[in-house]
Amino acid sequence: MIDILYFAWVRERIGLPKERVETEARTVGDLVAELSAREDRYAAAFADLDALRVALDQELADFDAPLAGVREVAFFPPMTGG
Amino acid sequence: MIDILYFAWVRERIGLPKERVETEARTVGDLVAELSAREDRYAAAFADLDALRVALDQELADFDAPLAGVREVAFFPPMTGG
Amino acid sequence: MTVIVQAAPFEAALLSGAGRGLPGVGAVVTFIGQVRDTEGDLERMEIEHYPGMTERAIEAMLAEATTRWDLLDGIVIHRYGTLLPGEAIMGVATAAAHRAEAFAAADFLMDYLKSRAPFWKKEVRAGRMSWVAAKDDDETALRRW
Amino acid sequence: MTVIVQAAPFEAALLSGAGRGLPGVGAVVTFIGQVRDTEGDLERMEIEHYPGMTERAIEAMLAEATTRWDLLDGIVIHRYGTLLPGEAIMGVATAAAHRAEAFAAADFLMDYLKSRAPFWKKEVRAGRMSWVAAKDDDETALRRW
Repeated sequence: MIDILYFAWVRERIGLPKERVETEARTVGDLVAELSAREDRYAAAFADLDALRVALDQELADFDAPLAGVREVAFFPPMTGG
Repeated sequence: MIDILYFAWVRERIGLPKERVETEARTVGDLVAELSAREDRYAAAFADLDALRVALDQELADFDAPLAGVREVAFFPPMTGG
Repeated sequence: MTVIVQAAPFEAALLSGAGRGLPGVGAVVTFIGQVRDTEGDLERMEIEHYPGMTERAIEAMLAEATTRWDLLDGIVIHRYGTLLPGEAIMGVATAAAHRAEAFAAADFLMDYLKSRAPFWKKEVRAGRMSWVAAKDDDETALRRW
Repeated sequence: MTVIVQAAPFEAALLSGAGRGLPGVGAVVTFIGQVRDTEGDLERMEIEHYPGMTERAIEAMLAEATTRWDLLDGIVIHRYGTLLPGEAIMGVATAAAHRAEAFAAADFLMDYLKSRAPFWKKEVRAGRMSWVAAKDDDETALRRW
């Protein structure tokens, strides 16, 4: 089981801030493909990966990073702090 | 008549903060020569002009600047503000 | 070193107190970023963040800045939630022996907060909401360091 | 724009208030320089200045910074007289639309205050007085601008 968090317009597009999923995905990319196949709102949110960032257990990561041992995945647009 | 002000170690070396002098000096350099000729303490203070700065009517100037119309001359070491 | 992430407004005095009482401090730089209303139609700003990751990310930046510029103290405050025009969004303070270090560290922290701290800004203008887009410049700025 | 030259201590709040109430302000940078006692033997610092020229020189720097970086507000406070270790010597605040301008203007003002504002510092250590020498670096720093 893995927790998936969504922020900003990713959260709005998918329609929820957080969900727990059962997945066999080996990498972030695999997980994205799995979610996108589920429903249009996921496909829409993940349509342009260049516009997205991902964090694994609260550390920024790449889309080809492995998910082994990861408990929390977060998807969000580029940050606009400061 | 011209007011001459001294600051920091120039003031200490010459022994006074301010004096009013009658002078025919055409440039700052001339004035320095005139003062240096007066007494040792002036000669000591003006020994190394590279270590000195001059302001004419409260604006930084060069040692070859003309004194015509100037009412206040100030001699001091490089500034250490901030 | 202090990291504060809160919804409530903060006092600027919290920042200017950086390094207080430490004898080696010769320079304290503070930065405050506030909500601008350039077009005259901004109703409010809504800031979302990623609790947990936010604090971790900022702590990592502060640790990095501390090492690189020998900071004697560093403070980062960042708000989330609803902010009105003129309100302070965030603040940074750096205390070091010398000016150059304090300035560089504050500048570095700001660059990193802009694009490595998980905050997202949304603007509400005339009742319409829109997410603030990240600037390419923000990403380029990181390459300075 | 505000220039304050005084013997008395000042409140940091005076600086962080730069640009308050101006809707275009997005960034406020403050700098405070304070007396350091690195060797542990500094009794006090004595700062002499040139009344009249000091204010003129600082006003000219602020005017220059305002033009070059589109400052919306700028404040310079500089003390003279006797200062103890840990006390604030001077402060600068700049308010601008954007961060880069506020940072650059504050940095510029500091460089100019160091070698173009008529202040002279004297240190008293173990009862012995010595004038602080200007650094070649300070002069070099001006060429950045």
